[in-house]
Amino acid sequence: MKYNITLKSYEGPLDLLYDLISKNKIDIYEISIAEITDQYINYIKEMEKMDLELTSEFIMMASRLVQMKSRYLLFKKSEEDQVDPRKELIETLIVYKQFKNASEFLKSRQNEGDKLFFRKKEELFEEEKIDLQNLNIQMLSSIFPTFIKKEIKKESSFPKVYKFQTISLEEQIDYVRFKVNKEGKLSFKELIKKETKEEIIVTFLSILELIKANEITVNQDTLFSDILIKKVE
Amino acid sequence: MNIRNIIESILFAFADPISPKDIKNILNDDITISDIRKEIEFLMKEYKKNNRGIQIIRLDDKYQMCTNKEYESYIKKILQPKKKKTLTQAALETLAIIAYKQPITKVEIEDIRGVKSDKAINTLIENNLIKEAGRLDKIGKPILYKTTDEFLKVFGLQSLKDLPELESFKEEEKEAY
Amino acid sequence: MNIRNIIESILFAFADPISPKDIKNILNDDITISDIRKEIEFLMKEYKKNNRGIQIIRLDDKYQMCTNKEYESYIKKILQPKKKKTLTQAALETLAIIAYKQPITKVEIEDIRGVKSDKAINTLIENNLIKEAGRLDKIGKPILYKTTDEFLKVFGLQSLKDLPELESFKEEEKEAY
Repeated sequence: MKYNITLKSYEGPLDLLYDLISKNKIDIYEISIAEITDQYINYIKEMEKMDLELTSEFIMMASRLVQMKSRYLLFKKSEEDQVDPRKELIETLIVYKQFKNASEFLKSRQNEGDKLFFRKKEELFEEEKIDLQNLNIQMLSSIFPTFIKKEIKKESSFPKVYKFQTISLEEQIDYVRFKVNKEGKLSFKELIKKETKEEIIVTFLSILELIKANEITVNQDTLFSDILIKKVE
Repeated sequence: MNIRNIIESILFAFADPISPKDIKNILNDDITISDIRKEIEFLMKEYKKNNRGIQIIRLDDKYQMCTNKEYESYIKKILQPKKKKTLTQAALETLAIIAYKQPITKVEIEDIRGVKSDKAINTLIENNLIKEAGRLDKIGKPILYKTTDEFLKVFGLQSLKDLPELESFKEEEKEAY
Repeated sequence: MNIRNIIESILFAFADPISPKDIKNILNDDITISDIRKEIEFLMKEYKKNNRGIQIIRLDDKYQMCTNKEYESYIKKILQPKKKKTLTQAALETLAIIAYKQPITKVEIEDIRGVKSDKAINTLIENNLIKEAGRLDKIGKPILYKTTDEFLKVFGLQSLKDLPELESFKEEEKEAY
């Protein structure tokens, strides 16, 4: 009998045998041991050539088949106390086939649950006055269970489009204070990075706040000229 | 106050499958477990009857609140689509064996499949589809495996009884699905 | 199919406050925003009238589904609050995720952690370890979070580049399924 199977990988010897039988449209109970053994052995030779993974299970099955084939030659159906040498294999295959079909059933339903959406559990805890003293970076990097690490390694799943927040006055005051403390004195222009109207206004307001707080003094030579900012010592 | 409404709020807040027994512990009341079950079944039916946006599903002896699956297409638009899980043939075969023969050991699974199944078992555990169900009292104390609530949820089953008879898979009906 | 029921399932699944405008975008229907508002108000009243376990509350022009306040004592029993003097595991986990994945939204954090993380995020904001970093341009305009300078200070880092590499793990995912 000619057979022609594309060289695909099988889950194991039973998977391969089962496939050979169904490709040949043979009733499992009527397996021709000689034929199926030849086909099986031819197949695993092909696997070897193609460098497909040939596990010990495939090889063991091959020797089991060869043994069965020789025992079958001596087997006489007429003698009642003789057990058909194929019996054990046939039974194994029938059980395997049942579960293989059952797995097809599961496969057909494996996205069934995706149609339902569940809420996430609420998390309730109360934190009293928190002491931030004992924190260290190892606590952060070691906290991940493996699954979280996997998540983090993956790229974020949707493209990020940012709408930048407006610069807050508080942030800008901090920034101006930081610059003045560092430089001692500097000009207004040096504080402006993006030159948006918003940035200029917020920066100007920050300066007013800092003057009020007596942290800086300012000087302007002429109208519309750059403002010089100095730290109050 | 009404027990049914309290149960509804517990189902909503708990967000995981919860058993009538656990609900009884919370209520701390004279109500029996079977009455709690009745109240939940009443709610289930009521939601279903009116085709509400919310439904209660049963997972073995537990219950969980979720969206009505009819509205999946809308919900998908707001929530990130679930990661599609596609189990390999090896994992599906192993899962089918465990589903029907649980509790079962690795060796028994391997006898049926004819191949080593460690990797498939690990995959199933990682995906919370199976879990350990104790150990067999024989040499080596092999681990027994059984399916989880998550298994029922993923495959849209109320209980293991919803699985088709194993016998039915004897027929040559691969095309049936 | 009925718009009111679809809205109910959206409110349930979204779990955070959502505006009628966002709901309209999901429905993609001829329905007006004011009709959506009416449907929600109808649901609100119905829940309230029957003193159901679930209620819908209004926050500004947004709506959110939550448990009925009356049953809070029961809910507290299932979701036992933990008292802690240092950052809880929950807050640390959340902080770690933000540190490594910033900027990131609450929903993304929750997807990774598998639980609602509002409380943890609030704690981190209160302690000035994280702050808002703009908003994402999608439904609900979710806030993006990033770590603060204070975060660097508390953990003794000069910059985010000093965060330790996450311990490498085997990339077995391809075979996993």
